[in-house]
Amino acid sequence: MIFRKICASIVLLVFSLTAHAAIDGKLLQALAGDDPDARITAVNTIAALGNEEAVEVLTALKNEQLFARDVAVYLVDGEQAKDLGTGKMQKLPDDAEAITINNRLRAALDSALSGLRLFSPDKNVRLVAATALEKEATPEQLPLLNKAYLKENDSEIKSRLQMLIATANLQASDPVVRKAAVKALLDSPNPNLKPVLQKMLAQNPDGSYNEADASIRLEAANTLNAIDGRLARMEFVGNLFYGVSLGSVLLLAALGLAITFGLMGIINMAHGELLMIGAYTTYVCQMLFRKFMPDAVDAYLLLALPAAFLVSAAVGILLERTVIRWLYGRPLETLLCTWGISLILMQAVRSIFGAQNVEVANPSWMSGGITVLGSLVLSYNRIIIIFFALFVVLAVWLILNKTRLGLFVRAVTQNRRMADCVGVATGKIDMLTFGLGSGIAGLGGVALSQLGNVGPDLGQNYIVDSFMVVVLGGVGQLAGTVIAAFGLGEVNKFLEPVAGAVMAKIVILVFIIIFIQRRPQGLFALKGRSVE
Amino acid sequence: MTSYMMSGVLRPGQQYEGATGDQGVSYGRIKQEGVDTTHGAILYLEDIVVSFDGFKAINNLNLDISVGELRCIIGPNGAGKTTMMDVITGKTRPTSGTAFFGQTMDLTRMSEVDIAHAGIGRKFQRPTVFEQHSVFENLELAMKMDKRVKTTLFARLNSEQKDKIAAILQLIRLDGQEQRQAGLLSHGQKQWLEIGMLLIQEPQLILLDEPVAGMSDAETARTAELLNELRGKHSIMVVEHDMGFVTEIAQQGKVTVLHEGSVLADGTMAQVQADERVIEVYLGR
Amino acid sequence: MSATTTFAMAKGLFSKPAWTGILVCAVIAVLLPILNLSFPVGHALHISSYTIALVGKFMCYALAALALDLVWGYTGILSLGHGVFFALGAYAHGMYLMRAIGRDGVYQSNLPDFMVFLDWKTYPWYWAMTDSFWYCMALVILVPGVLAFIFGFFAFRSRIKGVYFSIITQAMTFAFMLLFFRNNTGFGGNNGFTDFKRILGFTITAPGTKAALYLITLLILLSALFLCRWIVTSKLGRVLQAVRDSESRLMFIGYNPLWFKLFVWTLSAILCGIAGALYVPQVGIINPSEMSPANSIEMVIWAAVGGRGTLLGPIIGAFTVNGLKSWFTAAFPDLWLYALGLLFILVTLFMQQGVLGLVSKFKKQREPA
Amino acid sequence: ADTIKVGILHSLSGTMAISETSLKDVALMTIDEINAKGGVMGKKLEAVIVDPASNWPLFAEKARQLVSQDKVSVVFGCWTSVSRKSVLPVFKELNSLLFYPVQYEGEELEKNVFYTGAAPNQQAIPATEYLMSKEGGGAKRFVLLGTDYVYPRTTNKILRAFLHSKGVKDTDIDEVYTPFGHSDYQTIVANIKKFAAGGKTAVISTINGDSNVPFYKELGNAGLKATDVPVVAFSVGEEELRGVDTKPLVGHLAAWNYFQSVKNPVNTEFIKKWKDYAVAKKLPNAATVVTNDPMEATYVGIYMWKQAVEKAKSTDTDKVIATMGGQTFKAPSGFELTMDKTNHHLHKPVMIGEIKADGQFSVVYKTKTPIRAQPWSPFIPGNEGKQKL
Amino acid sequence: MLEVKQLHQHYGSSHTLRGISLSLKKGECMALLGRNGVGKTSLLKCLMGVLPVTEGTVSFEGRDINKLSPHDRARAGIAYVPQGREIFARLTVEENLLMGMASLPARKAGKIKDEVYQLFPVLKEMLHRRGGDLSGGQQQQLAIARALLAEPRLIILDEPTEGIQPSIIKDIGRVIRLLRERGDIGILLCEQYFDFARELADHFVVLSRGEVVAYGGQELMDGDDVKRHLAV
Ligand SMILES: Nc1ncnc2c1ncn2[C@@H]1O[C@H](COP(=O)(O)OP(=O)(O)OP(=O)(O)O)[C@@H](O)[C@H]1O
Ligand SMILES: Nc1ncnc2c1ncn2[C@@H]1O[C@H](COP(=O)(O)OP(=O)(O)OP(=O)(O)O)[C@@H](O)[C@H]1O
Ligand SMILES: [Mg+2]
Ligand SMILES: [Mg+2]
Repeated sequence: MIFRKICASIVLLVFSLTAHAAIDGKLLQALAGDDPDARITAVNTIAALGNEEAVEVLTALKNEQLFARDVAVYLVDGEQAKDLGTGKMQKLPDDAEAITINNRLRAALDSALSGLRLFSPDKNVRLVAATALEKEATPEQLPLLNKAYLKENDSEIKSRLQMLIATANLQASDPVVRKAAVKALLDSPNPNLKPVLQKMLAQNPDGSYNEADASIRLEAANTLNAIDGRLARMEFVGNLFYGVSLGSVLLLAALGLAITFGLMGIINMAHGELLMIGAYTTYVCQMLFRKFMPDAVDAYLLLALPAAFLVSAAVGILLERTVIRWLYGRPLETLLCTWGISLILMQAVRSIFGAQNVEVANPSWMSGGITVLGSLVLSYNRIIIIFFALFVVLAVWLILNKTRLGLFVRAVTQNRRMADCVGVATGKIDMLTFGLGSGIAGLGGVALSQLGNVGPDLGQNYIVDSFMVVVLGGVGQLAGTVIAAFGLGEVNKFLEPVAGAVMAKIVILVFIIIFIQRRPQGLFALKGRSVE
Repeated sequence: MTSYMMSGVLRPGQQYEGATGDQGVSYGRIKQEGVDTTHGAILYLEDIVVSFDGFKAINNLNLDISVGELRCIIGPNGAGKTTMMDVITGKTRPTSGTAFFGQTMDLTRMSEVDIAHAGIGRKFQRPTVFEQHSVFENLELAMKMDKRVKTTLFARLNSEQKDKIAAILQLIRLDGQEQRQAGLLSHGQKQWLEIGMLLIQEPQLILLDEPVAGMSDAETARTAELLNELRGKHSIMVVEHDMGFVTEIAQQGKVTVLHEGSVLADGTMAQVQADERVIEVYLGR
Repeated sequence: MSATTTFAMAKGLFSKPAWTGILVCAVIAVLLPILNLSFPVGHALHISSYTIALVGKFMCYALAALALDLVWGYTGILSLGHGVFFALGAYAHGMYLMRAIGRDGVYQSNLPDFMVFLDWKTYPWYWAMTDSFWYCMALVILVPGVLAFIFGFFAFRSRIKGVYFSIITQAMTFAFMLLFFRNNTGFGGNNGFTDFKRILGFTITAPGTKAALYLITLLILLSALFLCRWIVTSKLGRVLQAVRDSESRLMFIGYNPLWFKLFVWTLSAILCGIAGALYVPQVGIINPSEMSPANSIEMVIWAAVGGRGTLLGPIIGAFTVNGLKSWFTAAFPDLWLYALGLLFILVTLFMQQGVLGLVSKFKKQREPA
Repeated sequence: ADTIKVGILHSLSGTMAISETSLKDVALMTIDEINAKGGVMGKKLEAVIVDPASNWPLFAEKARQLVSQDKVSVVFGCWTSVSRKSVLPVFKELNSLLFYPVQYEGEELEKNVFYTGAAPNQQAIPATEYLMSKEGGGAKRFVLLGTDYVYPRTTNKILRAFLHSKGVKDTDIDEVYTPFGHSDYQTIVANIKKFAAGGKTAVISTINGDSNVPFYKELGNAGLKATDVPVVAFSVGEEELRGVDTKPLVGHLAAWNYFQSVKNPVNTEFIKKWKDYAVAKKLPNAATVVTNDPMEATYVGIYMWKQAVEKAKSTDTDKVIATMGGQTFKAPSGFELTMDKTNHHLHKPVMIGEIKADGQFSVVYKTKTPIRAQPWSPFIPGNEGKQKL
Repeated sequence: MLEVKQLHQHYGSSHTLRGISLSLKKGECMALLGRNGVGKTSLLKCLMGVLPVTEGTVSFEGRDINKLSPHDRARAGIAYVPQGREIFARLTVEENLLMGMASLPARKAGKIKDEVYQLFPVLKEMLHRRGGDLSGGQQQQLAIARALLAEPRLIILDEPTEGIQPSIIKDIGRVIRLLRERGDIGILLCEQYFDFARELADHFVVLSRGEVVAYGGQELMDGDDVKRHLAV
């Protein structure tokens, strides 16, 4: 989205510039050539032109829209191609070859374009450009940065530019400038500064310091401390967030199971496959949008949510009516039976969609993230999923505790025969409950499709975790499930940096085992006679 | 391999969790003779409080039962009678207070198993038998004997034991039905079976929670007869709401009325029946 | 005990048709390797080594299923982690087999290849003495046994029951799997142990060795069956079933369920470990995926398909499920999961007592006629 | 018999089906193609397919079944190292042939196996060299990120030794492992970011299978672009990218010996054949099938075996092994590949590709000639004596 | 209103009920007597539809209800107090009471009538306690209350006085009498507590080994015939 904005504003930029000069053909050929160094030089030379054409050509190169044939270079835009030498529009010759770029060139292009964009009339473009430059503000860019700083009137961008200038000034030869730079950076959130500052503080083998001026060293140490402190805080907040995020994923994966297993007592080994069905439904919705409404493709999730709920619920209801209804009161048989179902569902997906993963793309409004505390990126998809999980929990809680249906569901799961005798159509309730649990699993599948792969094995990866969460929370305890999910998420995320991912997982499992020793009925154990 | 296991699992006379230190309820031995009843009482409950999330089901309860006594306990629904039995058998831990079996055994610190070993047997309010086992096996399991893993593994019934089971079967009128699965018995039959299991276990102190609930009047009379026979041989505590039955078995003995977790009144049946408070909260007019 | 009483006792273990069945199966099972060894390839009576290997492997599975049935079928403890005992037994034996490779490995070192590769100069302490076959055999019993004892002691003491127990066993096997996956744990990472050369000096691929391993497996399987049967028909067996149905009632008549549960649980783990130990040399590989939760669930499924709480059932189940799996994966490689899945569903719906239940149902129907 | 049986031993179910299914299909396509051209020595090939279901002991059982029951002359199969290790004893015992088409960690050389995938020096080391080059971004610090199993461990061990030899210090190397099926890469991506603050950093990923998607998604959302921290992967090819939204991944790299995007007539034909085959056999998602390195390696392997059989005039294992060495084949990668005379590995070109938005790779580097495999890496102590193999 | 004809029931191969016939009119109370294990509970379960009958018919208000499931019978106006209470252990007392109205349409099922609390004051005190935590007698009261809330036209009570303190037994007796006097409800009372039954019942039926061995009006209840069949 941001990208599109930039493009739009570049068009604006083009109109605002007055000078118009064609780019030297030699430069263009160098761009198309084989010599990487020459290409970089060409990029920088073109950028130095600072005109509309330069932006156009460099952007096109970055988007791989440039083609070359002999000495001619074409800019392809849709059906048409513009011969950059002559400026004529024409059809792209068949034997023209795309000019490819690699990371090095891409980086050069980025930095060149950012430099150019610092002068864009659009505030956002300038902001993005300033942020992009943060990574490598070098003394060479100083003139450019100073120029931009003087022209800038937006305070946020201005302060950012100031930081950039200070960063570039760290390597200045004048100690006064350096000192000012170090001081200015006291509030910088940029972790990339650390090595530079560390280098200033480092002692050479001969006892001399890289930074000769002791007072600057003092300031540098100060700044370094400030940055370290900020980083530590950021790491803590980061872990907290990661934990909540992991917890929400666990919760979504487990919530359906909390109903089918927790309430109904079905050891539902096919739960994972219901998640998978939800994820595949998302995929199908995306494909439908791509095919029929390519412009609105970002909205596919809005269709996917109800669709996944319905499809999974329908599959669940089908299973319940045909198979599971015969197994109430025989929980262990449900294990065997649903295991069989899970095998069949997995293979069915393999037959229909292939054994490979399918691609589910985040809608653009879910890609990227917000940056907080300087450089901690909280990605949108995770934030949205956290809120989604909370929303689903709330909905389930309301249904189970505030409606007559919920009361019936709980009654039937506790004493099926008596519920029947007081006039509850148990068959219908069973069907609806299992459908609800399956549908919720489908919703979980939609969320999972936004984070991980969508493939026939998707469910298998979550089934063990889901059972752990439900059991840890206490079977049949919705609140327990929620707390267990978030608890496990947090514990995991605070352990992982210390112990590594593998040991963290092992420790978590051991923790679960020990925890159950302490609380044999899970986190939210029911006490008293009613349990027997 | 098996013998290795066995010696690993069970050392004879092994102390185990919950057993109190020196008075030593040694595991696996039925220490019936070990109950120290020198002061004439077999069970003391002192200041027992049981509270469930703030609700005091038992509130400063004091009670003792002497050796060989048959004590009837009555009281309104929810007075805490069953909870008191839970405390005595170790199922529920009191919030405070002490419960002694004999002079030395602190019931509040013993496990259910130890308490059973020490010689307290119980019939539950709702009949609980091993539903998947036959009537015969139910009795076999309950029969007084060494109940450790190893001995159980090699246990074979001798003819004396078989006779004992047969006798009990006759007593509870389930002879001829000994091969039936206990779960298939009717409610009243299960009550009888449970009583049979209790008898064959030969405990010193018998706790009966509503033994005649769901029994026909004739059966009730028989049960009363049975209890009168047992009088003196065991110490017995009976909880019942059937006044006719209570009158029959209490005879001139003491009847205790519980109300809201503590003793409301005690005395002979005639005395309590005449007590205004008892009529008010329990008997009704 | 005199011979006759022993015999009488043995006779009492099973019903007459069951005895006949067991004997017939045992005789056939003994004949297989004999036919394999004594008739040349191509002869009508020749049984292929492949079949022998397959049946050998299935017998190990059957032993594991039998062990599981002892705790699940009779005591009502559903373990979703028996794979870990199986694998530990297998690893214990595997350690010996790795040592027995000697310097014939890829790096021609005294150490197993994976240790050379990790730059380990000596064996870590827990590999001490593993060059002794008998020490490893002791480990086969001790490691699963002790683990089960400790785990069971705490779990049963805390009165963990039902799914809570099942799930922590699953957590246990999962944790072990991850642990064994780590290269640094010292058990060959995810590759585990493989490429064994010899056992007690005999070449492991020699037909004679294979036949011997096969027969030993058969013998152990039968003995385990008799042992388990003897246990469940004893009074202890009835106590176990009482544990399953009403544990608290049992305590009030003076049995401590802790020790009873712990006894079968540990015994079951040991049997499962032995199954694993027999499995390694016959299959030729042991790696941590044996500890994956799915594998343990499969064991439960063998028992369920055959009919739980019957001892013979799980054995039949292990053979049926694995036999079908072997056949299906070759005959319909694309569709076999449908067939297997359907089988599980049908078994639950129409054969509540598993395959064995079906047999007795037929018998009952024929009887009155 | 008038047919020659060949076994195909790839998982069609379980966790590895995601990668191996298409290898089975390519093998069948190749066999069809050979049969259409008259078979081998005038006999038609008959494929025997089994499904070892991603279960390693089952691999051994199925291998034994193929060789001893079905009497196949050769087996094409396996993907993971452990599956190969599991079947090895069987092939040795029964003296039969296995063609293994996947890049692997080396440290193995068996008479009965021909390795048509890459050894570490044909993939990992050139890729790392590229990352250190000016063109590759001049990386100074490295995150070695892998799934916790033998291939990543070995590769990283080799790479660490290699990096040491290039003067990279241990403080500039971060080795991180995740469990199988790991799907939460938040912490790891955050750590990479932190590590990258210390200087130009590249990630060398040996993450296996399914875990790649969550990793790449996290990477994209955390805003780590290829221009900042390039990731080079050794297990991610066109097939894996089918399941990922590649737009945020543009510029990340993979090293292989073949890419679908390589332009040459052999490859054009290979791709066309495969696409036609997929449509004709109604494979799921036939419209979007792609080729990748292990598929090419399978294709090459089957043809080389055919040539060797024809040269030996027999399918006898020992005779075929004898004639295999020195076989050449014009492969879709555009090079003429040679089976080494001694070490059972192919000489292969090394290519490095950057991910494009359409899920294909643009080749940014390739070797001029095929490189000889070093199954015994010289970077592992103890292998010094084996370099001639 | 309730007609049972030639009802047979089997548990597997054991024949529990052997051709039972009885009929109950509106506004009447019938006592079902018999020793332990003669099949009283089984009969009531057959009437409620919990147990399948092997032969015979059950009709309610002229309608053959043999094929109806228990919940349909409940909706037709039959309420059941089972032996063993069958409380929803993990629902609160309040929810248990609400469940009593499950057979009623939602709009009528919102509020618990105060009469119930007058009859069983403990229930009001324990409204938010879980049903399973109650004492045995309290549970029994809850079970009766639950059945009354369904506004039934036929109420089936299986040993309702079991485990209940004498004063409340009297209260229950009063309620039953009240219901009977209202005249629009049929009551089928299975009781071991003979005196209690005798006071309330208009008719009685004595079962023995699954067969009706004696029946008649209240005046005959003290007869020897009955005594003989109830004696051991
Ligand atoms: N776990 C629990 N949580 C809350 N309240 C409880 C719990 N267990 C018992 N109670 C309450 O404690 C009180 C005493 O119960 P108890 O079962 O001991 O009564 P009782 O005297 O046996 O009554 P009854 O004659 O009806 O059997 C009751 O009010 C009951 O509701
Ligand atoms: N599920 C069952 N399977 C087989 N037989 C059963 C089953 N339930 C009860 N029976 C048998 O049916 C007979 C009648 O049982 P029922 O419960 O109806 O007796 P009851 O008259 O209600 O006795 P009680 O007064 O003791 O409650 C008894 O002999 C009992 O053993
Ligand atoms: Mg009570
Ligand atoms: Mg009854």
